[in-house]
Amino acid sequence: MTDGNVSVPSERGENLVEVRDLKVHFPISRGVIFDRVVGHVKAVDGVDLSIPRGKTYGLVGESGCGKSTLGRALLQLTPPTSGQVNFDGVELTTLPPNKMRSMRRRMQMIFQDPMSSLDPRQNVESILVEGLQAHGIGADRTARREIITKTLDAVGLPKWALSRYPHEFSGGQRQRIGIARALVLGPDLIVADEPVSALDVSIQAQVVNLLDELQTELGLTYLVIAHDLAVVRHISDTIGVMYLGALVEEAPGDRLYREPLHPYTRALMSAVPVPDPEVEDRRERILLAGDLPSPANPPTGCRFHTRCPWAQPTRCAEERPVLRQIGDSRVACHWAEPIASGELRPHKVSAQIVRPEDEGDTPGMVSAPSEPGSFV
Amino acid sequence: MIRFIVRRLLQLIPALFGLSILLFIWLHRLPGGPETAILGERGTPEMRAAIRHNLGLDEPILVQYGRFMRRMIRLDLGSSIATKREVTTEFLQRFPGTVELAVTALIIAIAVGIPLGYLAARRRGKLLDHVSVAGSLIGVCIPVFFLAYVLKAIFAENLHLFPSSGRQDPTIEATRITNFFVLDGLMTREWDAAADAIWHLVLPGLALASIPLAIIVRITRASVLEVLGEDFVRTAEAKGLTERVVRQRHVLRNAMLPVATTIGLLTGGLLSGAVLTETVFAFSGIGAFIADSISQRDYPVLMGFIMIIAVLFVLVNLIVDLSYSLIDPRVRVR
Amino acid sequence: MTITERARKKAEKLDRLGELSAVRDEERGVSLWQEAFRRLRRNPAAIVGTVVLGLFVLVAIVGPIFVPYGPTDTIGIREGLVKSGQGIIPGSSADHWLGFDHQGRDEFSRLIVGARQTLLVGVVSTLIGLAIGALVGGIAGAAAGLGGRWGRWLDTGLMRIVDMLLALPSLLLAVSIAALLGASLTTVMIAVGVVSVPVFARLLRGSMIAQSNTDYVLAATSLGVRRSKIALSHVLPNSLAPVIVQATLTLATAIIEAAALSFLGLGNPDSAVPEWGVMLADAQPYLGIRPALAIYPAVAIIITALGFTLLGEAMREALDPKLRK
Amino acid sequence: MALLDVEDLSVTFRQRGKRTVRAVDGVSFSVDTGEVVGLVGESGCGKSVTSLALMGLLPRQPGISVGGKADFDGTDLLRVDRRAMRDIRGRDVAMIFQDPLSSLNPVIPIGRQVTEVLSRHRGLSGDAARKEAAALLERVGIPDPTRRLKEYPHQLSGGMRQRALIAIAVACQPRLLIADEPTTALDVTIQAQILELLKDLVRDSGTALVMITHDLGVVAGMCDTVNVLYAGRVVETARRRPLFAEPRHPYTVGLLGSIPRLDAGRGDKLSPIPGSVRDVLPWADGCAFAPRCDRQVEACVGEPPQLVLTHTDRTYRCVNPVPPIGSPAAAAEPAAAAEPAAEAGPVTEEKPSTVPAPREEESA
Amino acid sequence: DRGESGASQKDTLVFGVAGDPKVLDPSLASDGESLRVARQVFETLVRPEEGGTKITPGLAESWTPDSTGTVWTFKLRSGVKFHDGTDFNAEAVCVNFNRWYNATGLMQSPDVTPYWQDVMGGFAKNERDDLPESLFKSCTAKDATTVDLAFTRVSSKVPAALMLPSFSIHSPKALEEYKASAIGGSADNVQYPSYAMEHPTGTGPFKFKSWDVANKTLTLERNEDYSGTQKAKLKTLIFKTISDENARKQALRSGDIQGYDLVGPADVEPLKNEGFNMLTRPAFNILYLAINQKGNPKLADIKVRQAIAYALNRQALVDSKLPPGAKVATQFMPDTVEGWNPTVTTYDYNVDKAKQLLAEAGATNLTLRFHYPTEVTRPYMPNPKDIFELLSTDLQAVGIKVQGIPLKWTPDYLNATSSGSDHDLHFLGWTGDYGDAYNFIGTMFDRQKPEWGFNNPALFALFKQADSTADSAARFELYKQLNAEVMKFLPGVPISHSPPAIVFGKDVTGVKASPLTDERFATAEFKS
Ligand SMILES: Nc1ncnc2c1ncn2[C@@H]1O[C@H](COP(=O)(O)OP(=O)(O)OP(=O)(O)O)[C@@H](O)[C@H]1O
Ligand SMILES: Nc1ncnc2c1ncn2[C@@H]1O[C@H](COP(=O)(O)OP(=O)(O)OP(=O)(O)O)[C@@H](O)[C@H]1O
Ligand SMILES: [Mg+2]
Ligand SMILES: [Mg+2]
Repeated sequence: MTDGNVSVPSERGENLVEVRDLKVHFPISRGVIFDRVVGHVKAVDGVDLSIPRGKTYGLVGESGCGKSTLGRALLQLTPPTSGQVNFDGVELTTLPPNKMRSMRRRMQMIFQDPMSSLDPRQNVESILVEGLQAHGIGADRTARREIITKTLDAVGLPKWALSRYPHEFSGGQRQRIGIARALVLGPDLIVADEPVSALDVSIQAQVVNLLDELQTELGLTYLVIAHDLAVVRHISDTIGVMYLGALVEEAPGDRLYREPLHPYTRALMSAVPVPDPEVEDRRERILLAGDLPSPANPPTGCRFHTRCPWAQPTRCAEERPVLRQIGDSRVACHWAEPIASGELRPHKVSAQIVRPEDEGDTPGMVSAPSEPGSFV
Repeated sequence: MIRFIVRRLLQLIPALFGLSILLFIWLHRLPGGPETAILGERGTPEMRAAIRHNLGLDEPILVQYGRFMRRMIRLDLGSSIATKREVTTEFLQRFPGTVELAVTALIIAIAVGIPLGYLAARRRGKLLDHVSVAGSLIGVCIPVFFLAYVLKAIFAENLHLFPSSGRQDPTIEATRITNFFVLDGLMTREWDAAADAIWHLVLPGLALASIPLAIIVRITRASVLEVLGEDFVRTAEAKGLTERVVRQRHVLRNAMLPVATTIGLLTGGLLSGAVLTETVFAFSGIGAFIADSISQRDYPVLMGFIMIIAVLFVLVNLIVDLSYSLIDPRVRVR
Repeated sequence: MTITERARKKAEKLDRLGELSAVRDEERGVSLWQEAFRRLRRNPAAIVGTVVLGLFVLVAIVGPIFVPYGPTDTIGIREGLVKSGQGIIPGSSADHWLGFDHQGRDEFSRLIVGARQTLLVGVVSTLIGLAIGALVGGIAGAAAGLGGRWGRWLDTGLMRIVDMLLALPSLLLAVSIAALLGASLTTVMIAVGVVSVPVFARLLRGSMIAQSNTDYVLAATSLGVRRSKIALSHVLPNSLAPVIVQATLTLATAIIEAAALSFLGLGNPDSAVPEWGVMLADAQPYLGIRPALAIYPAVAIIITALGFTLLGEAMREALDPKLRK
Repeated sequence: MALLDVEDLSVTFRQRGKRTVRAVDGVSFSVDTGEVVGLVGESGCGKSVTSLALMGLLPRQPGISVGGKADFDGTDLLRVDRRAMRDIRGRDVAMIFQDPLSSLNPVIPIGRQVTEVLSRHRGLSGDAARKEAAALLERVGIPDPTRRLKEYPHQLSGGMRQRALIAIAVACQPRLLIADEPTTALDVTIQAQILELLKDLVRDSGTALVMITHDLGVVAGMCDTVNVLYAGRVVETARRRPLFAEPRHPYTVGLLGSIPRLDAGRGDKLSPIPGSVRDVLPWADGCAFAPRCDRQVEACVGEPPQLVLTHTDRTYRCVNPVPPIGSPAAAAEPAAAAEPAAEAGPVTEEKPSTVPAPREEESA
Repeated sequence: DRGESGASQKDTLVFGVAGDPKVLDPSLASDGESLRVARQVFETLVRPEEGGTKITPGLAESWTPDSTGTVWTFKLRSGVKFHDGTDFNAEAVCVNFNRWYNATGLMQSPDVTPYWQDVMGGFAKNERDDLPESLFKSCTAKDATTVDLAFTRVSSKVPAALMLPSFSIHSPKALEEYKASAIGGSADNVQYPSYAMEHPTGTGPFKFKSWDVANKTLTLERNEDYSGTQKAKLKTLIFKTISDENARKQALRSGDIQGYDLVGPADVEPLKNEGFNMLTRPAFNILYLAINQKGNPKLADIKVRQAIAYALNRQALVDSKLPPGAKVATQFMPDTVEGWNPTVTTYDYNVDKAKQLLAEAGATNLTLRFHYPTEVTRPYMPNPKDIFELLSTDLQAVGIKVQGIPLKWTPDYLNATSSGSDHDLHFLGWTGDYGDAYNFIGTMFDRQKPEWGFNNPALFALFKQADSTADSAARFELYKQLNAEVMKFLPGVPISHSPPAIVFGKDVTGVKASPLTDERFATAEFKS
């Protein structure tokens, strides 16, 4: 265990969720006759985090750094390769499937794309009833109806929405349906994977406010995943910054903004545009070179050293830094203190070319055209 | 690439093994046997029993299969019960006809279908579009054997433009090398033989092409329409490229991928179509021969031919898959 | 413009705004199927196809009641009018609108009665193909999409078998099925149906695998819904659209394929119930003396197949998710 | 005289069985040489259609009609014939699109896609073209450019693809560059790189840039002049600083209030605009924003609001604008707003968030 | 325009046939197409008269039996040469007969030497238990032109059966050279020797030239050294396989071929009217409805069988479905064969009588399984399905329920009708091989057969007696008696004799249609 392990887990501790050394590796397999595993996409590669009850943990990072995979692994939707996930004192990774299924009532998920996460052939009522039925909540139709109506109210949808289908709603309303689906089971934890990034600016704000209100009213615990630092900053108590499958920094929101310790966090902060010309004009940008390396073939040592303007000839390329506690923050950088003090100055980094992993279609996926033609 | 080919070929072995077992059981479960076909009306039960015994058909099926397998491993497919010729000989004599016919049909379908589909897409909603879509719909719905009869009635019987039967005028003395008549004619410089063989291909080719043509027209049209709406076409337009360049370099090539898939899948159907087309045009090929072999329970021919066809089918699809990677660099064969 | 007029106009516009934001409480939601149906109703091809098929089904259902002569009544031979062996088959007359067939039966009556059988062949064989194909494809798709390692094995096994079916030329498959079962109507339906199994199986499987990777399946999993229920109530219904389209198109093909089997002599030989494919095949020897005997059923087949195809294509368009908002 | 003068541009989509959509409904703005002009607005407000109309890239279909005028250095881009437009496109006016992956032809190497512009407009071919292409890639910051020329789009990462797309656009040193949400598909760190690159290009070459985005943050860092669009019309135009400092149109105010800011604290409430962009009133019937507007008065409905030009070089389209900060009206504002709202009667009683069913899908 | 071939080509005839020949050695053949080729390339000792069935000289000028009727002396034509230049003589005849007689191994398989086994029964050394003693005993070459064939007993088959092309005389040299008797391969992998596939060598007016399987054509050319009465007029004769009946017709019309066999009855009149040279063969066949007395016990009742016979409107069937010239059959053989009896019991169409007989037999509620073939046309039944439909309509009219069972000709139909007992009714026919009544009625009724399911020892004995009567006049009388007996016993209902047609191009003459399909293309020529 690293020295980042600060909070002592207790039976009904203050932390609702404890994640220890979680890894999710997706095998890459190919072979001549039988597929052999030739490598792994290390989507999540050793993450520790704890989420206190009633608080919001925000997770940010570039696309492909493993945020969604972490969220899903936490909910056991993707089986973790190793590590532990402790939810309210119950170890989830070893829970038998049946128990896990009933456990799901207490932890729910909100998805990025409100359209694709709703079954287009279900009307809102059956979308909401499905979870209730799965867990046997509500004695009969009327009882369930009541629960549903209350939830609809909570997310600000009218009652007539019940008989409607997802495609009849606007994006914001759809996202409200998604939230209602999560809420209807009365969960303790909600994992929101990019809950607003598919929405228009004005709608985004409505949903952010809604999430905020619901937390206050229902005492929910959130894990909010987003690539938009500003959104995360707005709703999170603690923010974790991910890079290539691992946390590089974790700190309370204000502190992270005021005193980013990890070079990547700094770069990220400086890249987020602020809708204020005054701020924009004054800002000093730390531009990162190149793109995120492939998680199938991550750099050795510190994963960030290939793009880091503060990278040093020693340690960075060989030794993988662990999360260390510095003040309120936990940071995974060998040189965090000298960088913070200004002792180390950034230097120029040249971009390296990065290959996107497996975007091509394989011929096996070419689907048969469903053409008629009897040939006779 | 080579790995991919090797992998696909190796995968073929268990598949063929499975296919041979299924096929063997299936064929031998068909009621009756070759002896009835051989003897016709004149057969007596004793004579039938004698033939069955001679052919080893009275042995347990496992023993028979074992014998078949032992021969297979030596790549010997045995000989036809009906014609008493080696199965491979039969295949080499009849398959070229089917290939010539299928290739002709494909050439007609591609040469007419792709431009027509493309034009229909460009003129979407105009007369040409409607005509070609309606034509292709009818093309799919018309029974081939009926179409064949009509074609012959018009072009052979009345106009005497094309011959109505066979692969080549038998009065032409042609040398046979590969049994691909056109190819043979070209190889031996017997131009009249080659020309006559092509002449004989026109009507059956047209009949067999009707469905692939219809399908290709529609796939091309749909695919071109889709590509026309793609972002990169807009980019190409934004570069101010001439219309010809946009069309050839950007639209057509991208639209070809689904068309290539379709062409690969059409090969299986062409074989089916060939059964009827060959019968109606008295065209020597494997289609009608296999159909006859089924009714004659010519087990060695059926086993051999279908196994060879299965291998060829896989090979054709392998080639199609490889051709994707030529058309589309995103497709990595592995 | 007078002031009152302006005021009235303004009031109208205000009403409009009110209308815009009014709650239409009483209305029920429109499901995707209803949406597709609406789109379908506006498509001229669909209308033509439906009218053709409507007529066809109508004739199939009530036609046999109204035909002037029994479909197996060999009047022409009884009355000595038909001598097909000597090349004499009279054409249309006042009593027999389309003349006689080669067995001296009233061609018009047979054509009408034949519609029912043709419909039956088309529908039953498509249903056979659909049922088996959907079962195989559905199991494979569910196994591959949701079943984990075991599921992948099951899927691979099933699909290898389907691939083998696909490698055999369909007509030869049909011929050998007919050889196993003997020539009969059932044979034709089974043979034609089995031939379309691989298409349905692959289509449904592909579509189910695609659906299995969607977020709403993940959402259902995270709700704690059982996998079997997810497969049945989410994945399957959402994968059906292409299968339904294919089924409509297969109906057309099935009718043509049945005719081809008849042509090869494997069709339903029982002429007590006339069928267009069989009629077309039976007319072959008489093409020289009365081509109309082939043309009537051929045209009937073409029109019907066209009707199914038009409807199928229109449905494909209507159900296309790309066109959905 | 500005480089580009768009006047009263309108684009109408008429489709059988669907309601006629006026996607762009009288947009006017102008771009000076070397200026960066932003077009901001939410999804569906007509930003892309505007840019496509200017480029002459709207699909050639019956039912799509374009009106108005777009004067580019003396030629009206909307009236010029197709062949002449092909000469202008890529040479004088170039465009960058949102999704770099789908905007590059997947089956043609990057190099070819760059050289084909060079040969079309600059007559370069063969080695000369390849050299120039490599130089262009170098210029947009693609490492090892000669090797990249042979690669296909899918072999590059998202950022590199967008750079390649920019290289294609600037290949002929166009006088006007239209960038339609060039960074929306990219990560923030990459976005920062690309924006920096665009700024450099504009600065170095004096190219005018029309920057289309929905991100006010991007606008704040880049643009000289900003046009805020709503439902196909420009609702407010101003220089960058005044706009952010003193937004006048309620929509602009709402937008700014909706954006979570990195420099704000945890839990600061956002003040979103209620409803969604689908709740629009046709411009002909009044102010399209009225159904969502909290400053709605009776005058909003009936006549479409006129553009108001203030002496501070700002225009807005509102009958009841937000008063400038520190103005006397600002103090009296709550009352002023409340009073007409009461008169508006039924309009304000409806909660706009309850507006049902999409309108676009209804048949005419 | 390929419709009219140029003047130089007028000596080439392309003739359309329905199937590929199977083998070129007629000893091994039983299919019509192989035999058609053999008839042009080979000659037999005796042969049918042109256009008829009577025995006329072939390679033998005369033939006489000895007093026992078991040894026949053949006087051979002299100066005859085989295609390979060797001489035809008595020695060659004996080589041929001994080749057949001494066959071993696979040569004894019933599918390899079908006609030998049909006519002669067995071999020198029978390798199968079910083979009877051989009828043939020995061959002695007395001198170059005289040969004695000895038989083990008197038989109606001698010498008529020697007309069969299967008894064609081959060149001994070629037989030796191309290993004609070496049928190779293993049990399930029979392969014919090259003689049978590529080198048939006879004495006929045409020589074999080539067999192009890939083009489905077989080419013969004129034997310039032919020693017979008349050299072939055609230089080249090509048989082209076109299996589909319509396709053959269209090929003739479009000029691809100048004649074809197996003309559909419906096409006879139209083609004739178009000016094609339509030849009608005398009907030398019989189509009959077989009644299986084992199938349904009621069918063992003669009254039921008579009722069935009365129920059938055979005249209507012949009128409407068969080509012009077809006749209703009164017995199981055509009237052109000696032994035909004009006074047999006849059963004319009579519905009332049929109903009455059924009532008498207590079989008013009879359901019969009626098998009929599909996918076949035979000279005696051009359209079996149509025939079935008419027959079953007739039967239903008298109250017999019919359960139609369609079966594919091979293997299902032949299997079902000739071995099992699942069938009650079926129809089948026979085309005579040579002009002897025994070849018709004897093949059908001379022993117990599953096809009929009856056992009538008296009848069988009478057949035996007829077969072994050496005196032909006496034999013919016995045949007449047999016909009368059979029609009284009524094992089945003879239906019709149907004249098959063969058609030639408008300008082709010289061919005479033969009831035995023994058309001689040597006499064919294009009229200018
Ligand atoms: N099922 C899977 N099989 C193989 N690789 C996967 C799978 N799911 C995700 N990955 C890979 O894991 C890596 C992390 O993916 P993930 O979706 O967690 O990233 P993310 O941070 O959520 O990105 P985004 O912001 O784009 O949603 C990516 O490289 C992705 O390609
Ligand atoms: N081809 C078309 N047919 C019909 N309507 C169209 C078409 N293209 C665009 N529209 C309509 O025009 C309006 C404006 O679209 P546009 O693409 O310009 O929006 P945008 O501002 O670029 O939004 P986004 O931020 O989503 O890109 C939309 O309401 C859209 O529905
Ligand atoms: Mg994600
Ligand atoms: Mg846009």
